[in-house]
Amino acid sequence: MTALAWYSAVGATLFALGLVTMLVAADRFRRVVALNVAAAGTLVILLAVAGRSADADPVLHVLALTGIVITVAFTGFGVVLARRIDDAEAAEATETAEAAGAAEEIDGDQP
Amino acid sequence: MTGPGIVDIAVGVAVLVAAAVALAVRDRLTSVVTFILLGGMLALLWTAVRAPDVALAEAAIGTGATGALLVDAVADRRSTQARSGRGRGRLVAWAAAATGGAGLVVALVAGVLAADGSGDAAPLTGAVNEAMSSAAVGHDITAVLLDFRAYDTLLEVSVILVAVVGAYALASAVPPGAAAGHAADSSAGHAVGSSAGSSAGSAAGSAARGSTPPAATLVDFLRVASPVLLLLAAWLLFAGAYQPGGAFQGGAMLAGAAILAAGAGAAPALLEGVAGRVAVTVGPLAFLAAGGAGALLAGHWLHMPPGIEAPATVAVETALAVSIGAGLATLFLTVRRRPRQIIGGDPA
Amino acid sequence: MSNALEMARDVAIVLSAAAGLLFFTAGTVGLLRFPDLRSRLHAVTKADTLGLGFVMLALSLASDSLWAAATFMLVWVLGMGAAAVSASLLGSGPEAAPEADGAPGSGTSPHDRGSP
Amino acid sequence: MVQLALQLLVAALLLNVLACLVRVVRGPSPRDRVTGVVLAGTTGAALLCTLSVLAGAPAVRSAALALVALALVVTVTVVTAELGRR
Repeated sequence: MTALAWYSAVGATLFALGLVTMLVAADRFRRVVALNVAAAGTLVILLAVAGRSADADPVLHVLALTGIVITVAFTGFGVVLARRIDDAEAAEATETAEAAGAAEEIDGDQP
Repeated sequence: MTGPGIVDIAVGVAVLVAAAVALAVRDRLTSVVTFILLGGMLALLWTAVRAPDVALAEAAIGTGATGALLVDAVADRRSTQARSGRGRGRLVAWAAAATGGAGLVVALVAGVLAADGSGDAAPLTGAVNEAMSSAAVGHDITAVLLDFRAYDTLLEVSVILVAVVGAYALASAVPPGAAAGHAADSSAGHAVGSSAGSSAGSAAGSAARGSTPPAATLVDFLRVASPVLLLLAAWLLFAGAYQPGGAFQGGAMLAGAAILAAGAGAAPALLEGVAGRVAVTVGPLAFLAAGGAGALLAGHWLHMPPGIEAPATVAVETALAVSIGAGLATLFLTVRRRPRQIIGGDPA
Repeated sequence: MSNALEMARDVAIVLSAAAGLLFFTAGTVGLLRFPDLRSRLHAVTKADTLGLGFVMLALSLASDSLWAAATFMLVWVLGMGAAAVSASLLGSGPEAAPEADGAPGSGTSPHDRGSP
Repeated sequence: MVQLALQLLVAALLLNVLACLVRVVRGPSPRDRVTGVVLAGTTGAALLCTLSVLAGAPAVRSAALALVALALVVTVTVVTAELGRR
């Protein structure tokens, strides 16, 4: 087993974990975190491929750098979007069920 | 290529465990904190695969901007429990997705190893080294970023710009019923700069409002540490010409310093009003200006103007760092729901 | 550098790294075993900062240039400052009061006197 | 000898960070969880510095500086977010 195979396996597992959770999870913040994990998985594969030769491939490093910055940009946007949707749902829930407490607020979209 | 060493195995296992924990726990804050720890481990992984530039960016962005964004979105909620679906259909979905994911892992690893074995995907190191003589900077990664693949970089800073504008537009229209008055800690501090006197003033302001003592320790620490942070940001920016570093890493350090200052009650005045708009857009604009000048003078679109390549590159990179720093900090402050205080607009 | 001197340097590096690892482990054990937030913060900040100092000492010995050693020392100084500020921020305020833990009888400060 | 010792140090410090995940998961209060970040900042800086010596990449020392300074950002964010909620 080479280092390339090991890191590809790590990266592919990260990517699959993140992708599966992002597609199946119900919670919006967890989906944002899962997308971040999947992005990290792609970067692991990319940089493992870049580091297989004696002197590492700078073009792939640049792609990884770009990927990191894009990831933080969509994380910020996704967090704002998730909060906005949660707030809208919470407002709807308090309208329909006045007595909803703080604990039930989260499941409030199915009264 | 030799087999994986102790460090490779340890880092890989740690990354996998942290990712599994971050995705498996129910509590949102736990998930986010574990993800921040995962970011630190990823920086180690990038070092282990000999990508110091990426490690630098991950350490600065992963713990600074991403961590602050995620933690802040979660921490001021009354309950941090994640919502969970129930029912048999969800179980079936999880099982199907897990099977698909396992297949994906096998296919990906097989694909990477097959591509490596076939020898078709030769590294581009040689091509870059050949072209380095025409570049204005001595570090290959900075040269690729600003010279050989300038389109990527231009579109990337544009993505940050779009994210900032989108987040601002989403956050500035407060939905009905939501708590509009986010009791921020810096109603006194936002209008002033980051000089020592104004920090003290804002600390006193938050002391008058809150029941707890102000973060006086934090203010004192920042008085000593912010010059160090800013110096480090400038060092990362300019050292990028000949060693790992550059606009992204420097910009991420700037964003971290700005977020810290905002936490201490003295959000940088640069991020407000017209100055904020200028700071967020100056990077793409400077890049476009230099690229346009290159098109006129050298005949190549996005080529640095001939004769003054080195100063133009430094200027563009400085502008990019300012833009990235301001963009990330503005994203964070938008998540805090104080758009009124950030870009100075008056969201109706 | 003579052979004996180099040997002595290697031994010093290994010893210092081992001491650093010991303190780091002590901090982690404290984080896991101590009963409330403030004792945990105490363990994390003090023991880990000392461990960081020892590791930085080992690395300064292992690296040849003076510039590298200066950077390691800067990391240590920044680490001390950041850990102290983090601990004082997290340890203050009503959220950090021992009663908030739900186990007021388990003791707060006397526990950490005899531990590393 | 030194190389092997430093490699073992990296593995052991990583184990430390993984162990602190136990506290992050068990909580109980939000601030207990954030204490894990404080530990990870210090330990992560030590790890990055060790790897920079092992891998011969001096630039990673700057990454350690960034990590140790910016670990404070998460703490500050959590504490001020709680202040805002009150």
